[in-house]
Amino acid sequence: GFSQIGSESGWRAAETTLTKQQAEERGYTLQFSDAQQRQENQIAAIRSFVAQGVDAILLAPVVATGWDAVLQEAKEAEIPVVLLDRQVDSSDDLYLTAVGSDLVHEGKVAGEWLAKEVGDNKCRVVELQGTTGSSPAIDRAKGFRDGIAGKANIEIVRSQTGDFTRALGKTVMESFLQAEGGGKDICALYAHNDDMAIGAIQAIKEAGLKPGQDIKIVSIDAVPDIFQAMAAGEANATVELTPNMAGPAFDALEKFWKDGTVPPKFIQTESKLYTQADDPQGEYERRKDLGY
Amino acid sequence: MSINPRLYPLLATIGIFLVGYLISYLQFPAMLSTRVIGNLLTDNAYLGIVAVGMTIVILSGGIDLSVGSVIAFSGVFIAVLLRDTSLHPLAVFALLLIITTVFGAAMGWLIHALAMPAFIVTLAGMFLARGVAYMMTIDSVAISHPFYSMLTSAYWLMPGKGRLTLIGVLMLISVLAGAIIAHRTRFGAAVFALGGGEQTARLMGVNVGRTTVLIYAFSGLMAGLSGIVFSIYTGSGYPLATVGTELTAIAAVVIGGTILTGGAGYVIGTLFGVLTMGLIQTYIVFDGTLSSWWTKIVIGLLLLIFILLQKGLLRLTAFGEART
Amino acid sequence: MLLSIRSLSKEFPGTKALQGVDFDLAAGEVHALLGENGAGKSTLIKCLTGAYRRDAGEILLDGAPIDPASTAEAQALGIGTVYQEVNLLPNLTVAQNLTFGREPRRFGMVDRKAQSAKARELLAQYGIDIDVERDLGAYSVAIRQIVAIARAVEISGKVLILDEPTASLDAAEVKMLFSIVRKLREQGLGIIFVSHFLDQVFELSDRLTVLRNGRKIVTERTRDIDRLRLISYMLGRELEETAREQRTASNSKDQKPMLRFEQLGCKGVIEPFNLEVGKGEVIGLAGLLGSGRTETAELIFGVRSASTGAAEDDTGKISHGNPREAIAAGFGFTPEDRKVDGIVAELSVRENIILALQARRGWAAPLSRAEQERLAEHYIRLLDIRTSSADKPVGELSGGNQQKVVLARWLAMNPRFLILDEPTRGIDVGAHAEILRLINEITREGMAVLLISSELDELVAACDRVIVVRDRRHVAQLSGERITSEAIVHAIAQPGAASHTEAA
Amino acid sequence: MGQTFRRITPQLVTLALVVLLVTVFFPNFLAVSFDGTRFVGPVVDVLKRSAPVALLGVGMTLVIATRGIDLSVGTVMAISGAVAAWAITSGYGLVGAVGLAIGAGLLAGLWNGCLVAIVGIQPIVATLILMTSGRGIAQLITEGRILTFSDPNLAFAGSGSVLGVPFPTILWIATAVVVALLMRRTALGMLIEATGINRAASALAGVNATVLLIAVYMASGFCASLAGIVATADIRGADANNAGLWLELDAILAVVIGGNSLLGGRFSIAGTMIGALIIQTINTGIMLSGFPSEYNLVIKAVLVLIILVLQSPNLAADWLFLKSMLKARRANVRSETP
Ligand SMILES: Nc1ncnc2c1ncn2[C@@H]1O[C@H](COP(=O)(O)OP(=O)(O)OP(=O)(O)O)[C@@H](O)[C@H]1O
Ligand SMILES: Nc1ncnc2c1ncn2[C@@H]1O[C@H](COP(=O)(O)OP(=O)(O)OP(=O)(O)O)[C@@H](O)[C@H]1O
Ligand SMILES: [Mg+2]
Ligand SMILES: [Mg+2]
Repeated sequence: GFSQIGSESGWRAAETTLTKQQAEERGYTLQFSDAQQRQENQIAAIRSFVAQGVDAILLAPVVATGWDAVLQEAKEAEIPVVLLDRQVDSSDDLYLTAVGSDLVHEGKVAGEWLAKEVGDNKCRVVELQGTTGSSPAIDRAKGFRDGIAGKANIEIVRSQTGDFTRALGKTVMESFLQAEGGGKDICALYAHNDDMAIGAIQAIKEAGLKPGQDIKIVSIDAVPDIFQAMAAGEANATVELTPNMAGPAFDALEKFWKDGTVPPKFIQTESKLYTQADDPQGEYERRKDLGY
Repeated sequence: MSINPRLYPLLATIGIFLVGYLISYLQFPAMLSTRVIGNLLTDNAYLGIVAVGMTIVILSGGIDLSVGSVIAFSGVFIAVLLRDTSLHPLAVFALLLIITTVFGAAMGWLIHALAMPAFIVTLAGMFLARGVAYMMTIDSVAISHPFYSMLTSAYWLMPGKGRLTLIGVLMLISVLAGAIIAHRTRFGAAVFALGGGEQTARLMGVNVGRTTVLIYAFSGLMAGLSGIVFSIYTGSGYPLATVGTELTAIAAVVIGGTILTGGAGYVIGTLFGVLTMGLIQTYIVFDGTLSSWWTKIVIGLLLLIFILLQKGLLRLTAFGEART
Repeated sequence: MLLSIRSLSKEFPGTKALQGVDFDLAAGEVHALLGENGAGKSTLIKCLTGAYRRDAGEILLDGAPIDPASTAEAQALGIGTVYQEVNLLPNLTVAQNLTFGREPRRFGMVDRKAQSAKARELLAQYGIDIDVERDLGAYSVAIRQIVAIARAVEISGKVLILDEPTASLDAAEVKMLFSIVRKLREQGLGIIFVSHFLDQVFELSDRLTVLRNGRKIVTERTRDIDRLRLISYMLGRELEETAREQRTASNSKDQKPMLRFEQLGCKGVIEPFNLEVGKGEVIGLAGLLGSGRTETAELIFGVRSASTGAAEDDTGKISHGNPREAIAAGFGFTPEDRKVDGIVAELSVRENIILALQARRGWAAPLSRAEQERLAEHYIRLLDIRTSSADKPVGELSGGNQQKVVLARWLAMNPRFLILDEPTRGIDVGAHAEILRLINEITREGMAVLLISSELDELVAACDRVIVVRDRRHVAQLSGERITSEAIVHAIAQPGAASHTEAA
Repeated sequence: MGQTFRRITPQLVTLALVVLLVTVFFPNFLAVSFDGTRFVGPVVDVLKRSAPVALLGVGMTLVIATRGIDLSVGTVMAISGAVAAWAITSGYGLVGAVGLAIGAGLLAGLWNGCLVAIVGIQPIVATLILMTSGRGIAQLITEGRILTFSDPNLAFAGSGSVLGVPFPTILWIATAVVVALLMRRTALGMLIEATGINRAASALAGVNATVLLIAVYMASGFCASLAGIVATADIRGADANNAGLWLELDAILAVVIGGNSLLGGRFSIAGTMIGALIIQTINTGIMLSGFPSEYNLVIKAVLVLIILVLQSPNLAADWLFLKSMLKARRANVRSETP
């Protein structure tokens, strides 16, 4: 059983595709359930999985809290649960392991990149946040601030939610540009995901500025389209969040079934930083068919 | 036959639910376990409770779009208060129910005093409740209180390992209470009267203002109660929770045979509407092959089929009635 | 005095509905309140029961000033009211409607059994035995009217107000109602009775008060006043009795009929019937409530689809399967329930009048504003529609004037066959005569009319031919000299009479 | 003309107040400059960004006038956007893409209209069905990702400008004007109002209510498809997951703030357009003012509530009452003084 959050972004669609691919390659039947962004649906789905008696449950939790009861039920039914890409607050004996990246770390990588990039120059940063209240938005904001901590020359002057969407990314960026002297006062943009960054790039171009030069752009996820932008010199850096969470998850499950090896509680995927130096065109070609 | 035609929509709803269940059972025999039935009640407890309030509102010819946000607010309120103060959960519950009831009453008052449509006033209420939830915390907050663990694990193990949980029972009690209020009190009669026509209701002696305030206060109360149940269900408070629940609740009420323009319907019907929605969800999970988008399409189509079946059934009975 | 009203005034935007009206009601009397359409009768009543807030004046009940802010308060004071437009809830059961607000309770909950028992008991006084657990909406207008009366009577401890209670009742029911009203009078209630049926006023009332244009004209003892003087009080002028004269014999006798309906019928609604309509002819439909007159009209106009039968004129078959086809075929129809099926309340008088015309022309060919205004002015003058302006929303007119607007809508279409379902219900004597005169006039120009009416006098005065409907069948036909009230009553009542008259 | 103006005066006053409020928090709000090719400034942004809500509002006004409601417009935006992006990437060309997208919108409207007018399902439920399942259809087309395209002609619909004015602005104003003229210069407006106020009576008067209802939902679908094309063109990609999400609520809000009754009947498209501008001014104002995002909803809710209270018909009656009372008192005083 695989309880997916929904399909709110291309990244998640890619994760779903890859999970299905992995299951197919390894010969498992995958019970897929889409929760339409709602925890209650996920809880209901897990309960149904338990009622159906599946062998293992993959869960991409929509929110960190509130899983104790249902994970307890799964545990009582002796079904191992693996968390994908997001964490939960529950005690860690309720699930087998969690595969994911560290959201705070991602933000920090982005922040550190910017700190290095601008050196000691003064830099006014605008931030496009994710959906208010979602854990990536909270953690990526925090990580970025950790990354630039101690650099008094870098200042976050405006931050507003872009809801992780391209359209709002563009809209909000337009108002940032208006508010900051037509964009002349902005030195860099930090977007919580690539989609918003791509929207913002269009806004910057339409305002007559050069994204990537006049305004440096760093974002997170590493979806194909951002590599295209990087190849065109319009974006500067992105931090990868791999959608292939299922691979390590199945590895862990297989080991567990074979000889009862209990995997570590957190299997961290790499948060690799890509810049224009990393052959963006090549990365684009590699990724574009992954179902993003 | 001496079945009162008033009952036809209700019977149609129940009939359709049973047929739906039968079909699911034939396809997935595992559907007929006490486990699935227990889950159906537990998973939909919060929806059932809020739908009871929504039924009363819709019976009166109104609508309450704020309930989803109020549930989210409730969860956040409880979680934050339990985290930051040493109040006992029961005290927090009481405080919360007072707040949500007053919130509902205030919306009812605005609707009446400003002669504004309920749709818009409660839409503003929807923004407001979620906005306040954001302001309390943007993070999801876990609730860890021994009393809560007790509530979560309060269930009765039915034969066949199904669990009849406290919140499931609470929903059934709410439905019962709602049914009594709607069908067995003078207030209920006033609600139906409003649904039949405000002008006429006024001429018949209904205190329209007071009734409107009470209706939305009741809906607020049920939304608060639903928030409590939801926080027990998930053990946390999260400002982004239950987005769009108001629409699910409305759909459940309508499937339950209540007429959206008000004045006709049964609270018991709403229970079956909720269970039908739950059934659709369960069916899709059991099926387990639908992609994200097909899930959405299929939910919509099943909704349509239920409504069409209901309409067809009613038309048939009305036809039979005309011929006798 | 049981109830005194002192210089009551009420103003609506653009209309002074009541100006300094005084009114007294003694215990144990039936006091008729009379006046033209729009005179302010309903407004006076609504001010009295708290449905409207008055602008000035005072109301004394048993000598003490009262100021009901809502109808609930008035009810608590013992004032029971039947409003002009039926004011019950079709979505509640008969029993719930009857006991609304005073439901019998046990342990704080409504006691359904006692409720139904009480409802049955109340209706029994009116000789009605129906399933009180059904929705009120399932019953006919007459039943609803009686339920409203029964409810008001039950509430009224001191004052009972009846605003045109008999508009949709037939003779037997009216008789029943009157006997109940007399009984209440003996018990010492004060009763206010509004009606446009002067016969009923003379039969029932002890005193009467006439309003005109929102002012009180006179209060007198009924037995001291005669009919003509009463009418001149109401209208402010003498009524020319032209309409009373027998209709000039129809000229269509020997001609080929303009329209022929053959075996038109619908299962369970009405038995198939034949109908021939001559140019310029007025055909009456008589029958008891629920006999199937409206259904006949609806079938012809395509509101209901017929299961059998066809229609033709001299050019051949015509289709009239829905109102639009019927209109295209030159039919017109004013429905009996003007509030539900007739007026478009928030649109202006002007727009209501041109609605059908515009619908026929299609959306792309709008009537010019000037043309609209000309039409509106024309019919407002022709039918004497009382409105402060042609742009007033029609819902703010008095009931009778709304009826005239609907009539104007169809006259503007100049159809060849106009169906009028109870066109004079709730219309005052002056307008009543006016409408009958109008029917006479339009038919002279060749329009044929199907007139449905519960008022036999009206049928007698206006029709060339009367068809009697009973139990959803057309059972008899009277024409020419044979049209008398007695003959119609006879045909309605007597199964045997049918063959007799048809043979004649 | 004068009448229309009087009708929307309260909305204009509200708009002025909201603009004033935003200017207090962001003094440069009214500054407009010309950068050589186009006008720039927050006001221009507002005029451009109100395009989706204003376009949806045009159709929504008509639907609401018939006593209906269309919850599916946001979803129809997503479908049309997806269709347009898919068509342009599959080489159907600009005309094909726009045509297909509009066709999709009309089809969606036809579906809604049939459910409402022929099957007789209540509008809110009928359109709820398309609202939930339609997004699935849109995702089916884009397969859940953002379907990007690079055709500059289609992109023009989102970010191009004519004589310095953003194209979306021109599009929504033109649509509103054309539809408003169509309604008032022909009899359509009155027939729609009549149907909304009393469908039974209108049908008896020969109004083809069924066709009119279907047409109105199709008009709504048409407007939604225009909005969808603009939204897609704007970001040069179809985002089936998020395009138009919850915009139906904003559109309904615009209709009501525009002074139209949700109970159908009399309607004013000009009012709705001002309503859309008010909403967008609030949205842009929130973004410009620099408050943290978590306050967005509360600010919006409070402002909307205040606007509703100010525009409430009851309050208007109270105003008139107060005014006439003052006048009466003054008259009394005058008559007593000599
Ligand atoms: N709600 C209202 N708004 C504006 N004007 C009104 C309203 N109700 C009544 N009027 C006006 O007040 C006047 C009196 O109306 P009212 O209904 O009292 O007449 P009525 O005597 O009952 O007539 P009828 O015999 O036709 O019932 C009419 O001119 C009518 O147009
Ligand atoms: N709204 C309604 N719903 C169901 N049945 C109705 C309704 N109105 C009338 N009926 C039924 O239809 C039948 C015909 O009623 P109706 O009063 O229309 O007859 P009619 O001959 O046209 O009499 P009249 O024109 O005097 O009212 C009655 O038996 C009544 O019970
Ligand atoms: Mg009257
Ligand atoms: Mg009739």
